[in-house]
Amino acid sequence: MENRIESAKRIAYRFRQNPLSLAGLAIILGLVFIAVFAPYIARHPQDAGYMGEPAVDFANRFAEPSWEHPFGTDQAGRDILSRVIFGTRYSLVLGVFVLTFAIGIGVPVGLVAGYVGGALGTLLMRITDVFLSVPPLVLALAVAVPLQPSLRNAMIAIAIVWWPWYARLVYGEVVSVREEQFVEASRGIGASRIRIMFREILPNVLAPITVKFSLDMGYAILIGAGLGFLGLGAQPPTPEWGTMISEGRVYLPAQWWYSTFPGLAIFIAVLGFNLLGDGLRDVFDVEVK
Amino acid sequence: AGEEPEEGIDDDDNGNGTGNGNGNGNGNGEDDDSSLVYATTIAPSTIDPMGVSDNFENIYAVNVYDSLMMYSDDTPPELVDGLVVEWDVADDDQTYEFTLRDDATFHNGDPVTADDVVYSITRMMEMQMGMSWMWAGTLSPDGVSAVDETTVEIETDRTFAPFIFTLPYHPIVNEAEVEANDEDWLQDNDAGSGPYQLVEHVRNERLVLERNDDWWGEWPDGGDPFDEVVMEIVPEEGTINGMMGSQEADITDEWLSLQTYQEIESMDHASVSDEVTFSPLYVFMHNQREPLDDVNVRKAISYAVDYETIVDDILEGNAERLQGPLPDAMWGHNSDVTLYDRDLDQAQAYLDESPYDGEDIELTYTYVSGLTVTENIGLLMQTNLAELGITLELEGAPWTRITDMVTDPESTSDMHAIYLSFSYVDPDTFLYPAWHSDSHGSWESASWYHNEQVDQLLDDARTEIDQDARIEMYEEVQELMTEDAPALFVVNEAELYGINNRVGGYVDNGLVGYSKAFWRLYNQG
Amino acid sequence: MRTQDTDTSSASTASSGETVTNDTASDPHLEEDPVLKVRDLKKYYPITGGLFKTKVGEVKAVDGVSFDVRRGETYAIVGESGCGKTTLGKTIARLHAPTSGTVEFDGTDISSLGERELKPIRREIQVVYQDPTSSLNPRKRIKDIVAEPLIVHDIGSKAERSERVKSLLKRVDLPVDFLYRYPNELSGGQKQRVAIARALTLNPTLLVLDEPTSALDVSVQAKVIALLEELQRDLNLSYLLITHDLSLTKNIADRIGVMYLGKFMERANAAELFRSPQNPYTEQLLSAIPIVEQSEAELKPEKIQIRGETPDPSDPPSGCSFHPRCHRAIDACSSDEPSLVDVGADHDSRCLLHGDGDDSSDT
Amino acid sequence: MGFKSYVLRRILSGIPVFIGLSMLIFFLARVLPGDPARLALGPRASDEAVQSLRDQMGLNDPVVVQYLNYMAGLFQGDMGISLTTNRNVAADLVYFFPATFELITVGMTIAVLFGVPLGIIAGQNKDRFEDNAGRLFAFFGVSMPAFWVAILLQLLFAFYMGWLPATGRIATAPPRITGLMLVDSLIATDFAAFRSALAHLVLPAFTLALAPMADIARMTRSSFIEEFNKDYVHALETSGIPAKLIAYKYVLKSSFAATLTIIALDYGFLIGSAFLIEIVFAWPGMARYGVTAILENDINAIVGVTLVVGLVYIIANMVVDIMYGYFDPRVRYGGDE
Amino acid sequence: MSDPLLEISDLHVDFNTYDGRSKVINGVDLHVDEGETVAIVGESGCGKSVTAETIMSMLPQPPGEITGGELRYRGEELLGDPPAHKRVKAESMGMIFQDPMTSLSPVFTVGEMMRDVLTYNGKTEVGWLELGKSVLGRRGADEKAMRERSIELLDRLQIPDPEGVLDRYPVELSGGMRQRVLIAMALLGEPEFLIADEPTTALDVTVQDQLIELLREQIDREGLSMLYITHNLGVARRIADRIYVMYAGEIAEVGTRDEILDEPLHPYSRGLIDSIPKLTAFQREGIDGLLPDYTEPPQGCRFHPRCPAAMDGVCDGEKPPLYEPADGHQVACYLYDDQMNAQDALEVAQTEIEFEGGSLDHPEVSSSLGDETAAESADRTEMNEPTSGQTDGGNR
Ligand SMILES: Nc1ncnc2c1ncn2[C@@H]1O[C@H](COP(=O)(O)OP(=O)(O)OP(=O)(O)O)[C@@H](O)[C@H]1O
Ligand SMILES: Nc1ncnc2c1ncn2[C@@H]1O[C@H](COP(=O)(O)OP(=O)(O)OP(=O)(O)O)[C@@H](O)[C@H]1O
Ligand SMILES: [Mg+2]
Ligand SMILES: [Mg+2]
Repeated sequence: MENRIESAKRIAYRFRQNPLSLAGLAIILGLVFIAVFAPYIARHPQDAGYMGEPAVDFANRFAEPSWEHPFGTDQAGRDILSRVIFGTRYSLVLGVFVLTFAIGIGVPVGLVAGYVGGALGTLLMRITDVFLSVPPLVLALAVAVPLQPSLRNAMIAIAIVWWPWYARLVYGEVVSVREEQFVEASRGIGASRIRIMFREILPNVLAPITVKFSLDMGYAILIGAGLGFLGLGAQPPTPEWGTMISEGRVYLPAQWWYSTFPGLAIFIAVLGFNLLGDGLRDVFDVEVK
Repeated sequence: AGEEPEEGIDDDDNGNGTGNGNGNGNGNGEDDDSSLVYATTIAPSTIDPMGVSDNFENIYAVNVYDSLMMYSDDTPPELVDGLVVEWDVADDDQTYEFTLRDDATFHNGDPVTADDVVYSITRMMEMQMGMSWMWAGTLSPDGVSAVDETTVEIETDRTFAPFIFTLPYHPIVNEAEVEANDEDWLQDNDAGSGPYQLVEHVRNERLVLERNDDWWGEWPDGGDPFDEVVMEIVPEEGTINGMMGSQEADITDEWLSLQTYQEIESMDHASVSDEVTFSPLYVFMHNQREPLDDVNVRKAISYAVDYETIVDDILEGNAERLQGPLPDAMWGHNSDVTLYDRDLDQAQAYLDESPYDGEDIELTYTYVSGLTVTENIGLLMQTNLAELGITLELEGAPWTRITDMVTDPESTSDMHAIYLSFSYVDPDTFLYPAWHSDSHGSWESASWYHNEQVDQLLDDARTEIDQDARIEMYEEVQELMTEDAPALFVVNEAELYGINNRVGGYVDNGLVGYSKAFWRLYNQG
Repeated sequence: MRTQDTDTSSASTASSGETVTNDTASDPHLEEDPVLKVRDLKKYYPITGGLFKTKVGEVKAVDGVSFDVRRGETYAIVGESGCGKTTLGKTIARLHAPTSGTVEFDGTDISSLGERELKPIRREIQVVYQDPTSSLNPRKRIKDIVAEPLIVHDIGSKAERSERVKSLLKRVDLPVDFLYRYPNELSGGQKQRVAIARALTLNPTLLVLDEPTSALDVSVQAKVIALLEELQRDLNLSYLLITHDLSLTKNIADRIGVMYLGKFMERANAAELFRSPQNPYTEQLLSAIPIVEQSEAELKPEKIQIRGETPDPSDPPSGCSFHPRCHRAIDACSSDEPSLVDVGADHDSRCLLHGDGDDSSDT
Repeated sequence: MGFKSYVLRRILSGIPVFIGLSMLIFFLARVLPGDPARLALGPRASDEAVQSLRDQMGLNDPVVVQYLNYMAGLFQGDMGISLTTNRNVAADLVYFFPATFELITVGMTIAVLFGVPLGIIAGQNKDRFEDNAGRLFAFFGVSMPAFWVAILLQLLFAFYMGWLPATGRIATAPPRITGLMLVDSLIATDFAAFRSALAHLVLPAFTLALAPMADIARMTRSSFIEEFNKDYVHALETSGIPAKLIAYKYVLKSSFAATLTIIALDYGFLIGSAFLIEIVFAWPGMARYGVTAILENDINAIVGVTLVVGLVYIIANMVVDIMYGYFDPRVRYGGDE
Repeated sequence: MSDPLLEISDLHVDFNTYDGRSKVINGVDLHVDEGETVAIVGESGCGKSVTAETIMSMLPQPPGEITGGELRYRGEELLGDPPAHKRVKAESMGMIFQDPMTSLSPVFTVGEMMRDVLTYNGKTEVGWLELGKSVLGRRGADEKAMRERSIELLDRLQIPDPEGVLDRYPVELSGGMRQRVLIAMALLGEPEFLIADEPTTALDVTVQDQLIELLREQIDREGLSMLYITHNLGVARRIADRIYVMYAGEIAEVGTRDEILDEPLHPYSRGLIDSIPKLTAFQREGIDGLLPDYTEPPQGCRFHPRCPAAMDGVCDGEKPPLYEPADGHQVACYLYDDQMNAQDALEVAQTEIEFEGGSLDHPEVSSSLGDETAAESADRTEMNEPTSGQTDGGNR
């Protein structure tokens, strides 16, 4: 509809005001493209364990960056560039999974605590506070231990640590939206709590959630990589970036390329999400932590 | 030697690294030459001599504490006298009598007496920590008594042929001193009589040892022994590398990566010791689960692996093939058993003999996360087994999880890559815990191997005191086992240590603790 | 609006004289069979504080209010900010549960009904809020906003609903192509029309209008009021109009209740209230109205010197809560609490100057 | 509500959070696989030895009893024995905590000392070069994985340039008094040690500070700009107060209050990063102790470290909130939630 | 006549927004004489605040941009001379803002702010050392005198317990109190010219009444000149000597208070005044339509699309000049094209508007008082007529 186009134009305008966020969008689209078409982009997909085809070439270990291996090779002679390319998949999947889970839990909790309130709300927010009282990485470490290290478990651990942030964000938003008269108006019509929470309030807190989602994608990728780095995330030979840095660190400083390039990949991915998130923050004009 | 590091930013802080012993507060830091720095990534959990268990702790223990017997630096190592000048075993094969030397004194000046020995053994058996498991079922405090000042009698609870080989790991402490202080005292002080004494322990950073001039033993004659030994704990491998480069460190531990050793090797002033001794690497196969319960499948796999690449590329030559279950540095090794080599035709032939098709077989290979060599071997095996159509999945797991997994045949993985370590210099140390059915459920027996004949032979060898008879039994065991191929006998890895060329007298005989007998080292400039 | 004969008021003035009113059915001020019958309604908000957030007091936002709204009439509540007007409106619309007292709607006491039993009542009482921006969900289209009551009450098919929404938009003089707009694409006056349309969706009987025009520009305000008047006439709606604009009530209300700190200070027929305000507070309010045309000055009481501001409702003054600001205060005002006293036909006032209100029942 | 009451309430409110946290962590740790007793005794220990140790460690009691015992012990400074160091975790923490504390304190100080002025400069030059550069820096700062930055800095400044030590905390430690090398070396008037401690601190502390610095700069910038557009700025301007005074007295105080919340948040972030940084720089602190504990399933140590981290974070938040209340009286009065 | 204190001529202000350049202020002429209080009235968004912001040089630039015009204070042109503007503002001008909630720094006490105003008023620069001292809260030697002066002023503004108020934060004060504090702050600097932008809109009638009273008193006492912005015509009547009616960034009409309120000439002013519910009567028609879109303002008179008396081919041509039917009473409307006097013009306008719009049923302007009952009955008849077709939703 015309108005749709109008508001899309408005968003596009605000977005264009901020070239950095366009850069962010470009980076993320690039990452998604790379992740989806990794087998076609990577020159040595089997080096990243693609299709379960194992390929090691110990004779060609630690080749310096060259035309054939722009990022060099690792201790098993695998092409680091290909592995970094495939690593995109893990980081994106990790981010999306973690945040989907976190939003799936955190948003309803925040909605209920914020709108229904009462003893239940207080209890929920106290639980949330407890989770928030430990820095996320540290809590994720503690949660990851009993789960045993693997990429999947790292994702679960981070997700468990993450939902309270959404609960708190949504709670704060709900508490302010709750006072808006349209919520009361809806109640005055006889709408049920569920309807009010999900049909009236939720759409109004989507903007901050979206912004936080984008910013948190970067942060989740960072934490996932951190867990991988400490050996509690994806396990070798998974070409996960953090894990690769951790593996490569052993070979510093001689094989500097091993740790450097996966790190660069993390940096770019996180930067992309941060830039985009910041742009969205401007567009939606919300402040999220 | 002893030249200034090239990149010092100031006198007190020589470039990289968690400092070094040189500038230490002991007052003798000016003389670089007399100080030996052993740099390691591992920190001790305890330095109570009755609590020590790992290599680092044992290095500390053997250097600071004497024991009744010691090992020589030969390969294979031989038993030599420690605090003992004479020992004898009675006809019952269970009663040993030890005569102590009379010139040994503890670091505080007290003489070493038979009572101290009795106390030490009692303490060991009561604390139930560290190496005490060696004597479980063999020694009890009741059986130990002081006949006189210098004579100790030990009656073991059963006939246990390897007993005498275990004694080098039993440190003797000063009863009076230990009793006078609380439990924790031994963490910052020593109560030993050994060649070195503890002067400083900064937890997780360093142990500083000082030479004991009153030691009864002999110092090396090739040069000056080191007056001070600093055991520097440097958790970062890169730092150790740097310290070796700047000559802040003299000896490294064996846990560094190949690359680091390569770099050390390339240094003018340092080299890498790469003796192949007692680090056999096995890939256990689950003998009680399909399809690996079929000996043909196990053999097929044994023939499929590209051992050459493992030795040449993954380990860069720092290893030898393992022939049968026993490393050949151990006496009793049988060098006539089959040495599996890559032979795909053979492998296929064995597979054909089994009821399985390669494509049907899916296996999980579990290795200790962080151990790159085993990870790389897994990667290689993936490729190798794929040629038989077998799918191999890799799974890294932390060590604690692996020890948990193998307690139950259900949770034990199809394949486990595990290094066996030895404790005492006796074939029993490798064979009994790994292949005897009574040992099932431990990390050493992850193949759940069961062979009545082997069980019987291993039992007999334990109660036979006669060395030659024992050797015969062990050789048969090796034959039987190689035929059964319960595991891939992959390689015997060299233990690598970086070592500065100025350090003389260094011999790696692969023995826990004794491979770093600081009293045998000297500064050769 | 102004449907009853204005003459009755003057006729009954003489008969009721100085009798003290009772807030019961016998109170002549309170009619038989009104749409809405509010009796001694109270709404207290707890104040929490201290270390453990315990209740340390309460705000008596509405403190014993009684009045009736007749069918088709406009009853106005005026008073200063914070005096409890909104709370009163919301409590009546059962957006809040009352602390005590009753609210009878069409003969049913709705003051203690649960949410489920309330649902049918919700169709009858609708609220129009002060701020048109905040009262429309910014994430919904106009058609969905207006249709929401139908969906909630599960009325009609999709097509029927859409028809109804269109006719409602027409009813409030909005073009049909607004259906697909979002609230932020509308002007204030247009938004308020949408809010009114939504309130009308379920054919209510009573509209609570909480300052429906005070956020609008005057030129727009006039048109919205005209619309409300027209709707009232056409649909026989009853209005409870909450406002602080006395001039407005003079023009559109039938009867007026003047509220101060949760209580009525004066209740009267609109014309009567402006002709002869009895309560000093009403006098002050009237005197403070800024007038636009010179001609209005004639209709205002003498200029009165006003002091002070509304006191903290959680800690109201003793005696007559207005006494610290009252230009007629006497000594007794700080200790004795006045009650509503009948001062004329359909007119009562709460002031000690009217004589003692000893046996009043509305305390 | 007075300031004192606000402070008291804020402090008390930390207690249930801490108790909740202790429960969470404790029960989390109980589901760890592996028998701590066996881990303690090593793989070759006998079953009897393991059982007797289990009894001794109270591992055979119901979990609730274990928790209560643990909490009772906690108040007496007993946090159980670490499996890896064989010492009481409390003693270990006392030993390792100062190193981490020194690191994060210096890191946070750097972050604030650089972040706030950077933010102000950017905010005052909105949309000009300084601002754009600052924004870019902020994006880079928060996007770089700390452990990667650590490796890069190490490569550059330690391995290639050789300017700074790659790892460790100090060359020669002064006598331990506070456990803070900077302080201890000053107490011992050992300036060489002080320099060495400082040299060792530079890389890890800067690495740690980078992301919070960027974040603080960003927050300061935006709150500075936001505050500048507030009515009261105009009101003060028209009252004739000089612009500089408005900027650095009025606006700064208000915007700093907003920055404070981000500082509290970043403090948590920073503690988290310490777990990565201490590994790379071989910093002998609590975080590295914690990572070792985690890798070795050292339950008591894991619980202890997590609790201490939680406690530090709770206290940091508390301090920040109290400062917030001091800077912005609205918080005290509007008070809750 | 001597020079006016403040004079704006042909002011143009544009804003750059995403949907184009909006020409908000379009040739405003305005002056305030010494000792005079002038009100600007008009609906929300008509440009009142932008005008004030221009005078106080607080227009956000960008997006705002002054594209033309002059601003003279005591004859000194300020728009082209920012330093002079800054100086004049600091020395001679003061401002009272609309929202008392946000116009005081929330993090300093009232006393601290007042002290700074007294200490630094008129200074444009302050050294870092001095700044540091001020931040640390160092008290000067004249602290006591300042405090007394503040207390005296607060007292004059009828603030109870002025001593106590000095040590309190704005949050601890009620809205009316804050507004008084704001006035006190504006007066502290002893300005000679004051701008007040809707200072009482957020307040209750009684409080508003008190404040206007107080403000009047202070103005008279100090002999100040004031520009008072409001959309409440009743307030304008109480405070202003002269009133400017503003519509869509243009001055529609200007005259004395009584001229504007009792005899409005411009159709817009008349519509506006009629829309207000009054004690006498209340016209419910309002004005059709909305403020125009500033990016594409109507040609000619910006009001003509909504004007019931609009003349095709005239009103949509050139922007109407200011006609002056009566001395000092100026109106920008082509209805007053011929040089007639006010009374005649009014009558013409009356018929024109009735003719064109058909619904602008205004009681005789010149007749002093509408009979109440008559007005009421008029209401009633009015109401009985169908009101369909009236909509302010004409933005199509
Ligand atoms: N939810 C609430 N909790 C606590 N106190 C409240 C709540 N809502 C209102 N109050 C208090 O009750 C009193 C009356 O409030 P109410 O909103 O009814 O006043 P009002 O007359 O509508 O004022 P206004 O004209 O400003 O809208 C006020 O003192 C207010 O602070
Ligand atoms: N900073 C700005 N950026 C863009 N447009 C602006 C800005 N400030 C004002 N405007 C536009 O200028 C026009 C006039 O605004 P102004 O604030 O002067 O209105 P006003 O008459 O003061 O209204 P109100 O009575 O609501 O305060 C409005 O259309 C507004 O959108
Ligand atoms: Mg209200
Ligand atoms: Mg304005």
